[in-house]
Amino acid sequence: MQKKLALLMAVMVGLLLIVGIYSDAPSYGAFPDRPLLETEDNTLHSIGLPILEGTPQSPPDGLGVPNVVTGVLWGYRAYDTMGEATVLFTAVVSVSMLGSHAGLLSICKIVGMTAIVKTVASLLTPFLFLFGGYIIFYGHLTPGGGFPGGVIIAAAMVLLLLAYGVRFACSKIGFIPCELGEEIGAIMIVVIGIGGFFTGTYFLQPMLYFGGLGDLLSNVQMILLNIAVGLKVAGGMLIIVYTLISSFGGEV
Amino acid sequence: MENIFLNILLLLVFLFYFIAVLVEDLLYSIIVLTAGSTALAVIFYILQAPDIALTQAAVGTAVSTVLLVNAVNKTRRKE
Amino acid sequence: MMSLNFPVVVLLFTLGLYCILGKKNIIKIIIGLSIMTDGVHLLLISLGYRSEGIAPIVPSSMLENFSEIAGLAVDPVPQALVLTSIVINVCILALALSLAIHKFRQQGSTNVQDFNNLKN
Amino acid sequence: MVLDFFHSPILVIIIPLIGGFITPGLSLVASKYSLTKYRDYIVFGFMATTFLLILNTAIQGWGEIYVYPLGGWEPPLGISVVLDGLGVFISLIVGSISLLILYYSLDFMKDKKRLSQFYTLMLFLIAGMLGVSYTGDIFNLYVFFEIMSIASYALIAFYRTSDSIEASLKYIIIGSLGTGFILTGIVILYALTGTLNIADLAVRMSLISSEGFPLLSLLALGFLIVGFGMKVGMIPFHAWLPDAYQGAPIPVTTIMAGGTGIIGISSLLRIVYLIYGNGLANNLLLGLGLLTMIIGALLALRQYRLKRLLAYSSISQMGYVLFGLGIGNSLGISSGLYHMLNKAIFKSLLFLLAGIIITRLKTDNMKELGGLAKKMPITAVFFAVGSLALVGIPPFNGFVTKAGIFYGGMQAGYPVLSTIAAFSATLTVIYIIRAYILIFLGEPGDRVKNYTGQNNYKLLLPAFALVIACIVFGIFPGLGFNATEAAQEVLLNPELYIEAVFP
Repeated sequence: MQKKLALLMAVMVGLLLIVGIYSDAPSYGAFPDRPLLETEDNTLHSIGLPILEGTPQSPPDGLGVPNVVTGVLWGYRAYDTMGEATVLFTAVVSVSMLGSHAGLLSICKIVGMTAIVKTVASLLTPFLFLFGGYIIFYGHLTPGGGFPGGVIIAAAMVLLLLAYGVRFACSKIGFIPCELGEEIGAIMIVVIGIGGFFTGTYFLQPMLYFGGLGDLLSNVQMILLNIAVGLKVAGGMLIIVYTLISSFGGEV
Repeated sequence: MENIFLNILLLLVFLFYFIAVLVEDLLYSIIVLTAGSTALAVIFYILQAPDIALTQAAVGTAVSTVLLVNAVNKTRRKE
Repeated sequence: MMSLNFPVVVLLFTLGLYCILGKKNIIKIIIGLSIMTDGVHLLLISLGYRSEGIAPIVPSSMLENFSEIAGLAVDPVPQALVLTSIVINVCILALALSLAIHKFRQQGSTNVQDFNNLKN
Repeated sequence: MVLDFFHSPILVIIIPLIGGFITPGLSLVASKYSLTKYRDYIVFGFMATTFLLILNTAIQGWGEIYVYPLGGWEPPLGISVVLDGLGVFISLIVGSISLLILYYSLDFMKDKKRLSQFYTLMLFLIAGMLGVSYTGDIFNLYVFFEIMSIASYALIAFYRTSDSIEASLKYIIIGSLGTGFILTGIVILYALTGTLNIADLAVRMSLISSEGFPLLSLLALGFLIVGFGMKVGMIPFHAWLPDAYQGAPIPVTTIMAGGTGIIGISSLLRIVYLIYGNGLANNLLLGLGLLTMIIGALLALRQYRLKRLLAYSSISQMGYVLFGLGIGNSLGISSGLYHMLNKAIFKSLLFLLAGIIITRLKTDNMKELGGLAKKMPITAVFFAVGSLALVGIPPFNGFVTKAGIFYGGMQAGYPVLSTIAAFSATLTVIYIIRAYILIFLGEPGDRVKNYTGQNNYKLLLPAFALVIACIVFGIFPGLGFNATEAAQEVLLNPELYIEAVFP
């Protein structure tokens, strides 16, 4: 009964959505145009268009970075990204509140996998670390940035954890370095933001720009912000994974 | 050509997610979900969003899967 | 050939919604939440797509005349939004799962219909 | 002392965030040298600074609309913090309630474990609420809403008992569904207009809707109303709210009753009135408000747990706010906004007193209580003030706004609905008098007979401040109406907001 009702409701919402999308939304692949906004004296487009034009220009007109998505993340919508980092911080604090990690690690069983898996994991992990670092440092030039880089580093540790068990992973990078990385990352973002008060006019104003579109050190602020969020995400994700695996009397 | 590939991937994502909802064994459900997540990452790449593809691949295949499998390990496997 | 983006988006959204409303297993419900938001993410990315577009990154061959990118690339804003949203969803997933494990250890059940201690 | 106004809107949000970021590290150091008491004082200091900054912002920016573009990006491109009358009004309510609650929890929570996480999450909750009330960007609103929600999901589970975990689990499922709906609404709005700034959305939506609203925009409105409705506990989606209020620690319950619900309604209000204009969703809000107030009151009638009763009463009062805002004329809107303030005051008062009763007697089942008036006279008097304000007896603050909502409804031509609303006020009288008799009068139960204890004046001080507020806002209703004037003006004339953002 409940299932049928749920199905009915879901299908009704879906039908409304599909009818709405096909009648009013811009058609697939027609990015800058918004059909409903086009009248004789109006040529309003998506705000993506001026952002695309602006981002590669050097400050103060733009950000001087080739990767426009990173430009949006750390330039136009940096405040959102700070909020996102706070969401992660909140989640980490919540998860570690629910499962107390400290004493429980010792009772975890050491369960590893076979030798093949262990070898492959230990060979793969350094490369994954390197890849994560590359993605963080080159986040403003090539696809990537602090967030994917941080998750990849965390994933490398997770690989190690799956192969060798949680105690081995914790002996390599434990809780304290993770917490430190998280705190330092979070505070770094806010400090760089407040730096905008002094070098520019507003919070999170771009500063530390050394010219040359496409150079690694052209926009140092963005590298710093990427490093900060990379540290934060790697630390935060690892704390979440460690806590969830090691508390509640677990084994992996 | 690319369009056909995209459409096949889209249907595949739906199929995987549909199976993930339908299957009673949660562990199978999570594995199928991961497969769908990976296909979604490829779709993001085809739709010219490499940043999202990277993130979706890292999050969808590594972190969420580990968290979900861990949760199933500590609760009940059957629905 | 017709592109199936929007139908699949709606199908994913419906599937996720059905899973949240109709299923009784708490982990299935959490999976449903992630399916629903995946549908929304796909919708956002599809909205920003431009036919024959390139990724919103100035390629090294275009560094001199970068202003051309505006005529070629797909919309960068939805990509930034999706990135933010993915993080938020992982956070919710982790928190919800840890609550579910906790509840299982206290009550030995993953069925939401058994979670009714809080009545008067 | 008046600080430089220029940066203070952003500092209001940054300072609790910084506080939250450093609290875990701070408490690590503090617990090493067993100085945890000072950690609590530092957290309270962060909150006090935030409150002073809110006051500073409110005093200097009163009646104006101030735009602070973050990172120096002009409004449609970047995110901007926009301080309008509504934001200032809401932030004043939230700020003062949070200050009182943090003061209360300094003493209330002092023996508990995991306090470092409690204070961290509390600061994030406050930062999220302030961020939502100040933002001028719709996606940023979503992000800060999520900060607030995740912090509250975790805080509800703070005691880690079976009840509180269950409450938190229910809330996280319904709340995430709600925020998913909000996200969908925002995405659809972006699909239609290609922008995220609220003022820009208003401009573009008025262009789109020149020949009637298209289906998709109405769908977005539906998603947003359902999403925010799930978060504030409107009646069809209220299932989580009593459980959450019952399972949470008292400071968290209070901050949710006095803060997060208000934030949910004000965000909905901002979206409906600024983007869609006055008139489109009014009947819907009116209907939902009426339903919420009556069913909430009816459900409150059959409760025996004090926290649960107050939770249902909270739902019912939310219904009055929605009803007043749905009326759509200036009296209705300003009474509705003013009722938000009043609800925050008397609901916080009642919850704080419930907290005192529960910690002393270790129960909130009203059948086991009774005759408490002799043992705890001050609490009894304060509770009486809170109940009278809740019912709306003239010298206290609930009367003016309920009357305002009633007359506003009459003016706008809804006599039948207003009469029904007035009838539901009598239900309020019944359930609160029943609760008062069960707790404070009548035969004392075993627990009460054996109870010997001293008043803790540190816990009663915030309640006393709220009692004073009840009386002051009751005797001088003009104060509240002055405070809501700027907010009401912005809601009824979106042009003011748009002109301020795009000069």
